[in-house]
Amino acid sequence: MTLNVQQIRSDFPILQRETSKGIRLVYLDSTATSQKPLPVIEAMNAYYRRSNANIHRGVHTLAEEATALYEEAREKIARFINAPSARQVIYTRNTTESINLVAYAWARANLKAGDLVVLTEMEHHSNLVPWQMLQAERGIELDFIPVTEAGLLDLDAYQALLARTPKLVAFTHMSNVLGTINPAAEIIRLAHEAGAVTLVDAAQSVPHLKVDVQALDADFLAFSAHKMCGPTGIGALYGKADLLEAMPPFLGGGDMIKEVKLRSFRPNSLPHKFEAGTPAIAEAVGFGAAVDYLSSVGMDAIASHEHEITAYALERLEEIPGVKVFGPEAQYKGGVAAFTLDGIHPHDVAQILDKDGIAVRAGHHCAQPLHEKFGIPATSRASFYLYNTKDEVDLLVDGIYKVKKMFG
Amino acid sequence: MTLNVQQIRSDFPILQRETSKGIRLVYLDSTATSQKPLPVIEAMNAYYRRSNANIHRGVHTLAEEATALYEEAREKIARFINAPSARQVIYTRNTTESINLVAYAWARANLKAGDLVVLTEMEHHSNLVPWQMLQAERGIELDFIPVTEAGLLDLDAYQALLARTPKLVAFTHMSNVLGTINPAAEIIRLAHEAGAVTLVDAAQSVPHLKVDVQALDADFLAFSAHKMCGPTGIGALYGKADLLEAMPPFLGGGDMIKEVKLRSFRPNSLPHKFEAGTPAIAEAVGFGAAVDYLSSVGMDAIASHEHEITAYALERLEEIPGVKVFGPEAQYKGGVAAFTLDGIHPHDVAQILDKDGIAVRAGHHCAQPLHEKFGIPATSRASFYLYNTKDEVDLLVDGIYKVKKMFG
Amino acid sequence: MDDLYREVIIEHYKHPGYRGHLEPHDIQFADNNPLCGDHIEITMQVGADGTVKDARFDGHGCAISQASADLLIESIIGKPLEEVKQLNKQHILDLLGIDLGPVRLKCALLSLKVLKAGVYGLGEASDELVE
Amino acid sequence: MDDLYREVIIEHYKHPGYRGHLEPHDIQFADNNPLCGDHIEITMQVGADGTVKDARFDGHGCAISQASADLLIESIIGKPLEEVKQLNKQHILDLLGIDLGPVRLKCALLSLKVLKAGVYGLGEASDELVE
Ligand SMILES: Cc1ncc(COP(=O)(O)O)c(C=O)c1O
Ligand SMILES: Cc1ncc(COP(=O)(O)O)c(C=O)c1O
Repeated sequence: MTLNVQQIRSDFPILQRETSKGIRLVYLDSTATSQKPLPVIEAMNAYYRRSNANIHRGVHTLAEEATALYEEAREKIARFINAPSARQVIYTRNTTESINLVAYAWARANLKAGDLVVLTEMEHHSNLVPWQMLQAERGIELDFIPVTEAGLLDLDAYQALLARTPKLVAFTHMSNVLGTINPAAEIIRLAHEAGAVTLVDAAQSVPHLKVDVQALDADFLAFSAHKMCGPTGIGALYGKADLLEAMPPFLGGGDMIKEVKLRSFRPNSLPHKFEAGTPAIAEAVGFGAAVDYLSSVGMDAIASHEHEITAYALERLEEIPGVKVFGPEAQYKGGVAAFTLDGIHPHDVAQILDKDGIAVRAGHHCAQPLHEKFGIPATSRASFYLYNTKDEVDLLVDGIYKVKKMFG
Repeated sequence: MTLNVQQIRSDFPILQRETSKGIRLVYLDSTATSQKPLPVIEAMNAYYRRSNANIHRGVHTLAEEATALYEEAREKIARFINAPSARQVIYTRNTTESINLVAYAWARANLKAGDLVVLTEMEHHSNLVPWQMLQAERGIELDFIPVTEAGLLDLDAYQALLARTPKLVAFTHMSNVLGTINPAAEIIRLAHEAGAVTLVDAAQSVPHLKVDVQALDADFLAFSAHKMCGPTGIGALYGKADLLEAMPPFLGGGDMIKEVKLRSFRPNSLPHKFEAGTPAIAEAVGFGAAVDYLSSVGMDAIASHEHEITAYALERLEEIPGVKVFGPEAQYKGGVAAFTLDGIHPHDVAQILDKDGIAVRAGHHCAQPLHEKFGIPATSRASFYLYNTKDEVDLLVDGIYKVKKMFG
Repeated sequence: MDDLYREVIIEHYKHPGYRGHLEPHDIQFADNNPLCGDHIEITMQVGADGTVKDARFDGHGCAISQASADLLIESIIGKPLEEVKQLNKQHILDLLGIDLGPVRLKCALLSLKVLKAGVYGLGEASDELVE
Repeated sequence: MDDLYREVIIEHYKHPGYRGHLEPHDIQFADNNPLCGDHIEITMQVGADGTVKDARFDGHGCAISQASADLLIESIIGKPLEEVKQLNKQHILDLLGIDLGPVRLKCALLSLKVLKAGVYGLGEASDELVE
C-alpha cells in the first residue's frame, strides 16, 4: 500500500511553485494547514460558476442544486468518520468553533460550579481557552492529565483524575507538537465508566488517520477542513444524537429555527439547529471534495506513508548534533517533528530554511503550556502529509546543517 | 452615471448558464445571496494555488504572503465602510454571527434583567432570535418599533420607546422583504440621545448603498460578504474601538490570545481578540476582491442603477391584476419587490417561474413576524443587483402572466 | 411547460375530490410545513375490517401540497390501515408523476406525514415518517 | 544566502557590543514578544544635557531581535532623548538593511518598543509606538 507520491504531488498546484527565483517550495507545515488538491479547488470554482445560491428555502434550480451539494457534502463527511447519520455532523468554521459550540451550548446547560473538566497538558489553545473562560464564568474546575517526559499521557494519573468523577473529559486525539497519538478509545471507555462525557479534538487525527466515531464511542468530536485538504472557513462537530438533541441552540438566526414570532422561536431539528445564518456553502462543497480525495487515496495508505516519512525524519534529525526532537518514538506518533537546535532560536531556523524554500513553523504552535512544561519558549516544527517525500526530509536536514554553519 | 450592465454581466460566469436546455438564467434572488464576479473567484483560486498557509505566526514565505493578503483585505473592507481603523473590523462567518457576537460578548457583559432592547417589526430572524435567547436567559425586555401599513418604521412610536431608556437599539438598515431603507443616521442619533448603544444590521445596505460607519455614528454594524459579490463563509462586524476593547472575548482558542497558561490566558488585542482559530483566510481574500470590484464599479452608480430597475419593476408588477407588492414606494426602497398573487401560493409562483429560468425566492424570507403582521404566510420576492436589467423585469412579468394563465 | 405542473396537479388543486372534514371520524391529525405555512388536516373513518372507510383532507398551501393530499386520500380509501402505514415517499412521487427538489418535496410529503402520524397515533409528524 | 541574515546581523547577535545592564540607570524598561517569547530589557543613563550618556540591552531571543537591540543601542548613544522619541520602524529597517515580513518585523521592533516605552515612561509597550 505505497502511495504514488509523484502522482499525488501533481494534484497540488501550489507544490509546483517557487518561493523565490529558482527555489522550489518544500512544504513541511501541513499541521498548521494542508495544501489543497485540484479537485477541491475546482469543486468550489464550479460551485461559484454554476450553482451558487442560498440554500434550504429556495425553490429555484440554483437553490435546489446548492442545497443538494451542501447536504451531499455532509453525507460524505458523515461517512468519512462513520457517523450513524449526517444530521449528527454540524458545520462550524473550524475545530475551535466546534469546541466552543460544546462549551457554550452543552457545557453551559450541563455544568455548574465545582464540576470537574479534565483536559491534558498537551492541548492546543483551542481546547484550553474555552474551558478557562467557563471556569472564570461558572467556577467549574479544570485539571490536566500530565504529559510524561517521553511525550505520552500519564494514564495512571488519568485514573486518579477519574476517581474525582469529572463531568467532561476533553482531549486531543493527536498532539500538534509532540505528534503523540493518544489512545482515544481507551480514554473514552474509562471516561464513560466514570460517567463523564467526552470531547475529542480531532483536528490532527481526522486528516491523518482513519477515525471511526462509533468505534471510538466519542460523544463529541471536532475537526477542521483546512487541515485535511479542504478549504478554510469550515469545520465540523460530530455529536451523539441524544446529546445534540438535548442541547439548546448556540447562535440564533436564520435557518436554525422552525418558527419565529416577535418574542419567541422554536428551534429547528438537527443539524440545522446549530447552523445559524447563511452557512459556508462553497466551503462545504470543497470539504466534501476533500474527503472524496482523501478516500480515493485511502486513509490507511496515507497513514502508513506518513509513518514511513516520520520515522525517516526522526532518524535523520537525531543524527544532527544539537538537535533535540520532542515527543515519543515514531511508533506512537503522527507526522510531526518539533525540535530545537542548540543556541539558535526557532525563528531564525525557520527563516533561514525559508530561504531555501523549506516551510517549517516556529513558535509555540498554540500549545504554550506544553512548551512551558518542557522549559522552552518555542520549537521549530516540520510536519508531513501525503504529498511529502523523503527527499524533502533530506533537504530539511541539509538546511539545518546550513543554519548551524551560519551561526557556527 | 449609468452602468455598463452588459460589461458587468460578462464578469459573472454564472449569468451565462442555462437552468435547463435552452433556458438562460434570470437571477432575481440577490437579496438571498449575490452572484460572484470572476475577480473574486480568481482571487480565491490564486490564493489556494499560490499562497495558501496558516497565518499570523508563520515565518515562511507562504505564511507571510497569506498573512499579508488576509490583513490587506481587512484594510480594504475598513476603507469600504470608512472605518477609522482596520482593527475595528472583525471577521465573522456572516451577519448572523456578527450579531450573535454582540449578543454574547457585549450584551451578556452589559445587560441585566429588565434592561430594554429595542428592535423593529421588520427584522430578519438573525436580529430577533439572538435577543430572544438573551431574553430567555437573562430576563432582558424586548420591544419593537412598529412597521406602518406603508412599510416604514413608525418613528413616533420609536420616540416613545426611547423614553423607556433602552440599553440597545438594534435595527435593520434595509429590510430584505419590504426593501425599506431606514433612516439609520436619525435612528442612531436619537438612540444616542437616549443613552442607548446601537447595532445596525447592514446585511442589505452595505452591498447596495454607500455605507459610512462614521457618518452614521454606528456603534456596531454587521454584514456578510456573500451578499456583496464575495464568498460564502465570511462576514464582518464593525465596532467602535472603545466598545470592542472593553468587551470580553467570545470564542476562545488559537490566535485570540496573547499568552496561555494551563489555567488562564490573556486575550490578544483587536481585531484578533475576536478571531479564534484558523480563520476563513481564502474567504477574506475573496471578500477584499469583492469590495475592490464594487468600488471599481462605484457604489453610487450601483445604487442608482438598482433604483431605476426597482422603480420600473414596481410599475410593471403593479399593472398585473392580482399582484400586490409589499413595502414603500420606490423612493424609500432598495432593489427588492416582494409580492403576492391572488389565489396562487408563492411556492407555485416561484416554481413555475423557475421553469423559464427565472430565479425568485418564495417563503417568509426569514422575516416571519413581518409576514404575520401583514397577514400572509409567504411572499414571492424578486430582487435586483448591479447585473440585472429591465429586460429581466419584463421576463419576470411575462412569467407571472403565464402563472396566472396556468391557474386561471 | 414541462411536466412539473402536470394538468392533473392543477386539476386536483383547483377541483379536489376529497377536500373536507369527516364528522364523526376515527382518526384526525393536522400539521403544517413551517417553511411555507402550508397546512393539512386529515380526518378518517375506519371500517370494522380495518380498512379506510372514508377520508378527507382540509387545509391550505401550494398546489403541490394540496394536490398531493387529494391524490393521497384518493389512493387510500378502501385500503387496509396496515398498508397505509407502509406508504412512503415513493408513493407520493408515483401519484404526482414528477421529480421534485428537496424544498418542494417537503410540500409534497406534508399530507403523508400528517396521515402517518394520525394512523400511528403519534404526537408529532416527523420527517422520518416519510423517508 | 541572500541578505536576510547579513553577516552584520549574525555578528551583532553573536558578539553584541551593548549587551548588559547599567547600574545605576535613569531609565529602565523590559517587555517580551508573546509570539515567540523574545525578551528585551533596556537600561539607560541620561546626561545633564538631555542626551543618552550610555545604554545597554539584555534579554534573549532570535538573532533578529537581539541584533536589532544591539544596533539600536549603538545608534542612540550620544543622541538627544527628544530625537530618540521620534525613532520609528524605518530606523530599525535602515539599521538592519533588510526587508522583513510582518511576523519577523515584530521581532525586529521589540527593542524599539521597549526603548520608547521607557523613554516616554509608559506602563506598557504597545505596537502603536513603532508604527
Ligand atoms: C436584513 C438581513 N439581516 C440578516 C441577514 C442574515 O445574513 P446571513 O445569513 O448572511 O447571516 C440577512 C440575509 O438573509 C438579511 O437580509
Ligand atoms: C490539536 C489541534 N487542535 C485544535 C486546532 C485548532 O484548529 P483550527 O485553528 O482549525 O480551529 C489545531 C490546529 O492548529 C490543532 O492542531
